Amino acid sequence: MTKEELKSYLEKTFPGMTQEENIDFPVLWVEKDQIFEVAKKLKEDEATKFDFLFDETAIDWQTHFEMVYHMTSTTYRHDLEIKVKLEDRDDAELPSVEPLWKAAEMYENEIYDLFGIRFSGHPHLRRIFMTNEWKGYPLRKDYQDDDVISL
Amino acid sequence: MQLSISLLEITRAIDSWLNSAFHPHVAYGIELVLAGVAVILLVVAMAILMVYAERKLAGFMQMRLGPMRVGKWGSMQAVADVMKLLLKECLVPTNSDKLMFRVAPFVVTIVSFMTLVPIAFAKGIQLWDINIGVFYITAVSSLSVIGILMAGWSSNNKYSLLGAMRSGAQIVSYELSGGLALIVVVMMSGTLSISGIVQAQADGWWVIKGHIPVIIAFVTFIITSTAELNRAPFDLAEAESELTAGYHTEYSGMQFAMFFLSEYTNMFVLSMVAATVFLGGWMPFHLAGLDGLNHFMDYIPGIVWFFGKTFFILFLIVWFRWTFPRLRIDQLLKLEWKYLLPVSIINVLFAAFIALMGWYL
Amino acid sequence: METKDIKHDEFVINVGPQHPSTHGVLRLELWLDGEDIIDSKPHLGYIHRGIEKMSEALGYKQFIYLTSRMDYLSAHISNQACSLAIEKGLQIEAPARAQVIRVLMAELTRLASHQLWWGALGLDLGAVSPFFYAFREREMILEIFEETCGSRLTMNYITPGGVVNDLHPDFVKKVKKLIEQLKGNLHEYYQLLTGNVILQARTRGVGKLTAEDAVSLGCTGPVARASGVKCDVRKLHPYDGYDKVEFEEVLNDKGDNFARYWLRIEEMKQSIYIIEQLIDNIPEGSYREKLKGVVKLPAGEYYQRVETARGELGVYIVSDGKKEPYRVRFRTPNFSNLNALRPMLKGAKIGDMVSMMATLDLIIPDIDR
Amino acid sequence: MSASTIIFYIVSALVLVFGAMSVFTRMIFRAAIYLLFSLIGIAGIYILMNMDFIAALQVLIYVGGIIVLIIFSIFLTHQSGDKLPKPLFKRIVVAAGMSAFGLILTLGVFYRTAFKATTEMGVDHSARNIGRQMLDYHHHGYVYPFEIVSFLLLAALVGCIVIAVKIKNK
Repeated sequence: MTKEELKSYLEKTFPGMTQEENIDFPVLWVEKDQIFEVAKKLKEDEATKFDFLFDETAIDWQTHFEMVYHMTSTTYRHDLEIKVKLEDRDDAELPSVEPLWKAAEMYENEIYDLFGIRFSGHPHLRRIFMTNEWKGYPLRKDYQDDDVISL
Repeated sequence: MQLSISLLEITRAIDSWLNSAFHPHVAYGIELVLAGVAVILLVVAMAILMVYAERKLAGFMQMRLGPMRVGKWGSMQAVADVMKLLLKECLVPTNSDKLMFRVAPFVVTIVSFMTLVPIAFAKGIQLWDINIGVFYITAVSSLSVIGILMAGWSSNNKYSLLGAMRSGAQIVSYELSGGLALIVVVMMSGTLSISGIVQAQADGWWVIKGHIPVIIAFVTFIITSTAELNRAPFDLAEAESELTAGYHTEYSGMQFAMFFLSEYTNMFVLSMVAATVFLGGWMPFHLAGLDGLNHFMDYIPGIVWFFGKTFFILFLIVWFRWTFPRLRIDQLLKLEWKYLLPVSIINVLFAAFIALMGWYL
Repeated sequence: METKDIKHDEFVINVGPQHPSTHGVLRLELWLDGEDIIDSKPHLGYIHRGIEKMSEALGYKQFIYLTSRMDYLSAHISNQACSLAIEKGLQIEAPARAQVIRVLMAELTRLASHQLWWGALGLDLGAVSPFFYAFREREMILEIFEETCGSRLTMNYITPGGVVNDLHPDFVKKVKKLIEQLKGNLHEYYQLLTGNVILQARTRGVGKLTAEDAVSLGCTGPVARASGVKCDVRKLHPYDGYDKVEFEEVLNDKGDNFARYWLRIEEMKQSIYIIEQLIDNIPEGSYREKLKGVVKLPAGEYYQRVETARGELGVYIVSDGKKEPYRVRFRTPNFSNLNALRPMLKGAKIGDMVSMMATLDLIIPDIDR
Repeated sequence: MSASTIIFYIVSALVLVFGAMSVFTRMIFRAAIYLLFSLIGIAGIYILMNMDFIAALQVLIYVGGIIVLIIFSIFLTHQSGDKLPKPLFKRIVVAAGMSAFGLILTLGVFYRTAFKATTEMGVDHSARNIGRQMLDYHHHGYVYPFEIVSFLLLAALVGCIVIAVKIKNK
């Protein structure tokens, strides 16, 4: 599907969800509780078949988090970006998409490690880069490391 | 006691002088010590030479020069390495079984030196012409696995233990085919003694005279001895990319050097056995019926023949090491139990038939 | 997996962080039953430098240089990805000459990287000699890099707007000589390793990865292509004029170690083919678009995908209009290719672990970033 | 005293000392290693008796085979590094009593047997003769027991494989 077709299809399938477009991808804004259902639909729907989650990350906007999912389809070769807004910065939690895409296991571990966003339903959520005792989440904008000597 | 040290004239002279100067028992003891020292010196010299040769050969096979800095053409490199190893501290891991850890390198080294005893280096130069020479070597070399198991277990390191287990399984399995390969020649020569086997090749080496079965046995023996030596492509016990260094991961300094030395000694012994049993030992290259050639060949001394053949087989083993990738443990055992052993058993039957019919060249 | 009871006959060993076969500081925890691997768990972060965080403090022209340290064997391509993302934000395009130079450099990088991989694979499988044969041509490539870029490993040559400086006068001559030599030597590779019975026995049918798994695990690059997944970014989303050159996307459907091995050898041939097409046709002109001293990207987000030697590298830049990027994210190929290791390892032998890691061609700094 | 007698006493002492150590040590791996040295000593005694073939067999089968098997089975128990618990006093007493009884019995038999000194050559122990007798089915031949023993070993091997395969499939 081309970008335009995909946009109108998404509008039909998920009415009420905000759509945007950036320079690369069409963007679909999803509520955090719905993310698993939407992702499942997008992956299993014959018309979209987003079977390849090539990136998953988060952005710390200081007031809230933004989850970004980049996915593509190996059959149709169309790309999609899904965004989720997480209002509660201190206790951010959203459903894991690991059951759909195994790749998400590591991505979500990384996000958990560096942003402190928890994923419910993730089988082995752990800190992969930092040690288990590490205080704070380094990629948050307000992260302070006392040991760092500023040059 | 038939522990008769029958070296050539020089040794006879030493013998008579010692016997005239000392009490026979003391002279006997001195002779034993001298023989031991001579063997150890020979092996150490050969090991140093071989280490240098192997590194140069490896360099040649890999389009580089090899050692070049120490001495002319790097010739003192191996000596420098020995010095370094001698000066290094022997570390013993804290939670290891310290007694076993320290004893293991000695077990391995002593066993490998013991296997040198019945080797005939040239006509009459043999420490102990035991009447079961080949069998003796097979039996004693099976002991080296104990030292490896001791080393692997006592290091209290999981890599060492895995390496030791691998090595144990490997050596115990490959002994079978190696033994069967030797049996082929033993059957044809009708004797187990090393000197007897060499004498039986006076009119032609077994690998030529015994044609197909002996050639099969020779190839099997080279494969199995490479495997028993834990050398590539069968170096699973010390596979550096899998087990860091296998059973001698925790060893350092002289203790490590002893493992290293025993590996080289075993390499020499097995090459010498192969040279003796299949390639006629110190016997010159003779072909039945060609007197002119045979006469010419006799001018080259036996010791040159013997070491020439030994180094040829050593070169083969070095060549394998720098060419082949490593096998996996199940493939290694499969090779032995599913291919080499059946082939060897059939080959032994075949050879027995040929020996009975006397179909030699 | 997190808290795992060790059954009595299980044997836990720790591979790494310092281990010859991990090619870096990766730590694998292995649960063994004799020689068979029951389960594994990777522990990362031993070389985590926080490149993403550091990039947030640096300007757009500066943070590129950090990316050379991610996949140090594809340094050019990582730089290229960032440059392209920034160019996308500035809505400019590199001059034609710069584009061709970039493609040439990227393909030379790919060749050098695959050569190192080939040599290291030999080492992992116990064959020492291939390493030296691989380094013979890799050395030539590195010398070419050194002449033009001034450095051998972290070149920092590709920059937003083009390349840092023009090609060395000897570049064309040397590349031609290299190509000539490589073509002959690929046959030597066959004689030395590919055709070897032991190598075939060690790799064929080992470490199978189905196409479905490869897609689900997020594998890209040669790993996914060896399972039959079309994923070459150079074909799917051409950049820097890859649509103007002819080459084939090599695919294999076996998905085992040998497929990955074979695929990389074939990719080397394709890279040679690409270089051959371009080396005589480097357009004249400027090699760099002049940019302002401090680059500011309009607020928004920019995603650029490129094909490194190991797979798809995605650079995701979020800008808030300031002179530093607000958030930079690198989707590195090795991070997701590492996912494939665990399902492959289940039930395999320790010896296979080494060959699997070798054919996955993991670069640990790229995983940790 | 001739040299061979001195050597004999040294080797016998080693055999006995290592035998005792293998019984008294509380580390199971060391016990196996001490047993190994004890068995090598016995091979040495065979050599002193000019029984080269038997000595080599002793080394090949007992030391290279049986001890390796014992060590392997110790490895598989996963307790090779632990010290065994101290035995109960009652057990020590009983074991000591049994050992003493055995020793007395052996010594009794030993001293009551009249060993005849002879200058006659003993049995021909060359490998050739051993082989010949092993395959001889006339007088004093051993082909019958040899075959029975090989059959027994084959049965044992098959049994081992059956047991091992069953455990693997469980």
